[in-house]
Amino acid sequence: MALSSQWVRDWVARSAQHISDNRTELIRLDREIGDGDHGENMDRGFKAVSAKVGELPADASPSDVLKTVATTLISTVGGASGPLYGTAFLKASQAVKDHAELDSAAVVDMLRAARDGIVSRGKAEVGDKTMVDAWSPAVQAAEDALAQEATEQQVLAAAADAAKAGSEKTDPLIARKGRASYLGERAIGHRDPGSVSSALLLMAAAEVSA
Amino acid sequence: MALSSQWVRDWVARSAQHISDNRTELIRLDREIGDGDHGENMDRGFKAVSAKVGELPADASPSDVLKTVATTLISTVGGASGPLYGTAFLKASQAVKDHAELDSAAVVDMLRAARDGIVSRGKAEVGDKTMVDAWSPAVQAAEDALAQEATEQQVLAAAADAAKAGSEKTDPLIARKGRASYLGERAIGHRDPGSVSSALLLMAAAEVSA
Amino acid sequence: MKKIINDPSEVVAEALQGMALSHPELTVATDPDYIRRADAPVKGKVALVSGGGSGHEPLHGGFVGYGMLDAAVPGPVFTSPTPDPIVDATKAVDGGAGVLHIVKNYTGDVLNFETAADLALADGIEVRAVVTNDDVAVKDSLYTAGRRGVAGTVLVEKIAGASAQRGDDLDTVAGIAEKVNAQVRTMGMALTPCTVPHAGEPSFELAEDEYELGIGIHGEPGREKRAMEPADAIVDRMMTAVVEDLPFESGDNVLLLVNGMGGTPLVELYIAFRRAHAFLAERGITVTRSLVGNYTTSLEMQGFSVSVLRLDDELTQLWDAPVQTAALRWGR
Amino acid sequence: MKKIINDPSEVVAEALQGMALSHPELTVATDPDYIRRADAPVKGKVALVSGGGSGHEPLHGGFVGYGMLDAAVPGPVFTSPTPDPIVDATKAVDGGAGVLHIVKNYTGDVLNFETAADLALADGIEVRAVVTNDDVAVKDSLYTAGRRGVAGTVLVEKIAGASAQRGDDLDTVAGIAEKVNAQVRTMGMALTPCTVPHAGEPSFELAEDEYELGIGIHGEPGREKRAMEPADAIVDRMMTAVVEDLPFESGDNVLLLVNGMGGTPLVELYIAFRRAHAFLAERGITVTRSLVGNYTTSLEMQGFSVSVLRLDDELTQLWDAPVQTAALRWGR
Ligand SMILES: Nc1ncnc2c1ncn2[C@@H]1O[C@H](COP(=O)(O)OP(=O)(O)O)[C@@H](O)[C@H]1O
Ligand SMILES: Nc1ncnc2c1ncn2[C@@H]1O[C@H](COP(=O)(O)OP(=O)(O)O)[C@@H](O)[C@H]1O
Ligand SMILES: [Mg+2]
Ligand SMILES: [Mg+2]
Ligand SMILES: [Mg+2]
Ligand SMILES: [Mg+2]
Repeated sequence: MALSSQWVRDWVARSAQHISDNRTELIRLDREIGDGDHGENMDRGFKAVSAKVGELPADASPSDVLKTVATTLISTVGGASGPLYGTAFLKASQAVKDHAELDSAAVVDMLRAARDGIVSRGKAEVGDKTMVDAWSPAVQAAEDALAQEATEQQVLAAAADAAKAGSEKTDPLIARKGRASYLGERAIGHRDPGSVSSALLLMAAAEVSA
Repeated sequence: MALSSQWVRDWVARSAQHISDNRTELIRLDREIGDGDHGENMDRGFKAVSAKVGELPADASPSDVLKTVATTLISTVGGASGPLYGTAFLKASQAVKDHAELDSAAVVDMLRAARDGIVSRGKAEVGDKTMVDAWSPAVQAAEDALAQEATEQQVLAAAADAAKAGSEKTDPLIARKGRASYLGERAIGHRDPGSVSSALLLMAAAEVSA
Repeated sequence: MKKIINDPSEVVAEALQGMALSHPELTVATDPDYIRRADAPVKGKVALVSGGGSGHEPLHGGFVGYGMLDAAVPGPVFTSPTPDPIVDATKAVDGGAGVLHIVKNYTGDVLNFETAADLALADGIEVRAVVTNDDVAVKDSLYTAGRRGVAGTVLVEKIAGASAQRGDDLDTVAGIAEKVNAQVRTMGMALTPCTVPHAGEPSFELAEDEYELGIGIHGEPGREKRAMEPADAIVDRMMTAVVEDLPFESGDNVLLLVNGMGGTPLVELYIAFRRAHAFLAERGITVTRSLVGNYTTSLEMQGFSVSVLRLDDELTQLWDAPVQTAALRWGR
Repeated sequence: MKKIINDPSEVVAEALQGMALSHPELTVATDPDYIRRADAPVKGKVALVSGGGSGHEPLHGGFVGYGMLDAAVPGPVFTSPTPDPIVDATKAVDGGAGVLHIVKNYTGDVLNFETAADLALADGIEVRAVVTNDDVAVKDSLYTAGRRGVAGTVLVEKIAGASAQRGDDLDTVAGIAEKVNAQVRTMGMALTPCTVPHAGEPSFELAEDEYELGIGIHGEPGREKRAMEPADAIVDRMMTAVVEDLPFESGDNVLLLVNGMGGTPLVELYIAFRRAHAFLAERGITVTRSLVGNYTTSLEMQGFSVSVLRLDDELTQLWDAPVQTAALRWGR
């Protein structure tokens, strides 16, 4: 069953919950190879997003909700992840502009647009130890699922699983973008915090579509 | 046998040795209820005193040697203890001005003058938890010994024992002079560092007279 | 974690309130937060706006005033500000001659200032950006996010600020800022980590006999931990990296900045300055201007950085020009 | 202990060398050590000499210059200087109008400056001494060595320095210094101890959830350890002691100084300033002048003090008068 604008709202709420539950863990990860603020940044951002989305009119389209997510993240998160996630949701919003509901194809378009937004803004490639290492396999998995005529929920579940696996694969990498890139070999053995938060967001998306 | 100017030189050398051996302990005591520099101050001072006394002509009188000790301490120790010990040795030097050798009476005069110098300069009384708590019983014991017609060495041994006992008696006191006075009741249970260095100096005096 | 704070999430807001109360010559906007000269916009003058995460004080708020910045935009501790306050500050200080953004090279700062510049431009304000990247600790910058902007940023702000104050146009001010950035090199070290208030735990761990060489200013670990050694040996290691990088050469006149990371006593900074000065003298490089103190910090971190800036007559004159800010002041 | 030093016993000497290299406007004498204005003696001007143990930087060397001190005499870390350098400095800056010694009330400082004054007098120099004792943490001063001189000393030096600079005679300058000392009160606290280089170990111990209230500036323990609490509660406690002591009263105009102990980030000092300012406002006391920063430190100690000085028109004018020193500068 195609996903409604309520699904986007649920996604936001569940994301806020996951980020809040994992705030300390994200801070810890970012302290290891960054500056220790990722959990705080994301938690501040998604708390604001929850509030803003709650103020939207009942008839807001999926695209409208996603746009509010984008602008709120841009104006509350800061750091590197703020503009990157902001761009991701902005592009996602544009990708589903004319949809009252999202079918599997639209979901894939949305995810791909988000990933492309992050890449165009941050110039990171897969293997650079960033959130792209979660998003790119997620999009790939979603596309593969769509080719198998998967439901929306199956597409999102595939994306979430792939994001989680992609995030875990950042452990042995040397970073080439973001703060962790300053550490050289010392980044090896640590997971990229942005890839973890990305996997959390995609898990939330899958969960609320079930 | 009356004490010669060589005895004063030996006293200086032994004092420098004791202070150097107890530098860390004096620092520790001063850290507890002061500012942690007493061992360093005294060690710097007595190293300088040793050097200066070594430069004196062979025929320098006991008073001459004591005066060099005084001026060197004044110009190298600093802090509270520098002027106080400086004054002590200056007054001691004046007290034995005309003596080529020091008999028991002269030794007592010398110790009393030193104590009086400290008191006049620092205005501390017995029980104020300062070096006076070592010097005053030392002078008293020396006077008592003299009344019993003690030898110079017996006078000095009595003074040293009394100084050590007096120093130990500072443990339970609240300080009324010096930095420890700022601590109020928190000074209780700690020994006054200046009383310990005073006892070391008087022990050195007794040892080299044996 | 022990800090003189109330609520960790109110640290920046409350500090700004304190700053406003103690510096009537500054105007502090809240919601969104920025600090500007009370007399801004100065008509016809190019305006300078800088900003970035908080925790580097006095950078940047302490450098707002005559002859330096027109506004500073503080983000949360160690987190770049979002575009909104940058846009607001940019609009508030634009005197019609355009605005120069001075941005330290961190992904977050660059992206947020970029967005802000786009938005300001959409409102008809001419904005140029200079991205500072003086940190030589980051090697192989082709394979990283690029070199970091650290304490050299203060020198860029002072000298470009003097250029704007004397009436130079936006191209000229931006050109001078670029020139300073191109001629300055910095290297930092830390004896202790720092603790971000909302994180509550130290940013990295260091044994009692180790130091971190090549740290940035965000409590991030450096390039390597080394066994503790005397000040002179540490300074030589840092100065070698700095001097060889540009490279600085015999005959150069330079400004030498020894910058404390926040928790280092001034006596130690002077000891480091003494050796850095001798290091340069041994190579025929003359220190003609100097600055010693806490100018670009990492909260309470103990450590310091050395920056060397090659000077010519123009840069020297602009350095000497009057400046009147909370943290840097002379000639007025 | 980790410090940016070489030999612990050379800390002061090497720091002075660094200071000399970075401040050509100062003349640094070594053996014995003192720092003086390069243009001293200023003929006909009362000269101000201060000094005390090192480790409180920028106090006192950072306050040597136009409108403030003529010379500063640094002892070893936390140890008052001996009379010799005080006498030398006194002679070197006497411009024929007499010399004012500004001495913090510690037994060592008082005794060594006394001896120096006697010796200078014997050489025909007129010397007066003002002993500062602004620390309200020391109670029952009849039963102690008396109250300590702490951060309020900076205010005495600035204001008396301005009095001397405008040409007042020795009696007047000394009177103004006494007046400032009589009108200023200070209270300090620490989150962490500090480590004297030659001692090698921290000056006291504090648990992760405790602070020391009523510390001095020598790493000596305070009057009591307390459970950690929010900044506002700590400030209220300190301000209550300060305000009730003089007492400061509704209608007073005051200078409020929030002074860092060396290792406290500026953001935290501004947070403390914010509350101290509100505390005074609630009591009808107006902050007309303020100063926030590290001015009288205890090496790398984390903590701060608050000082309040009651102002009248004359003191305000003297505070505002130009000053040009390494650490305090305005109007020139
Ligand atoms: N250029 C980039 N492209 C994609 N992702 C990036 C890039 N730079 C940083 N990131 C992501 O941002 C995360 C850090 O975000 P955050 O800690 O909030 O910001 P900051 O690094 O400014 O403190 C990293 O873990 C990484 O996943
Ligand atoms: N007023 C005084 N009278 C006598 N002795 C004093 C007085 N003040 C301090 N002292 C002695 O000086 C000692 C401290 O000396 P020191 O640590 O060298 O100097 P400071 O206290 O200046 O750091 C104290 O332990 C005490 O015995
Ligand atoms: Mg981060
Ligand atoms: Mg002491
Ligand atoms: Mg950050
Ligand atoms: Mg001392």
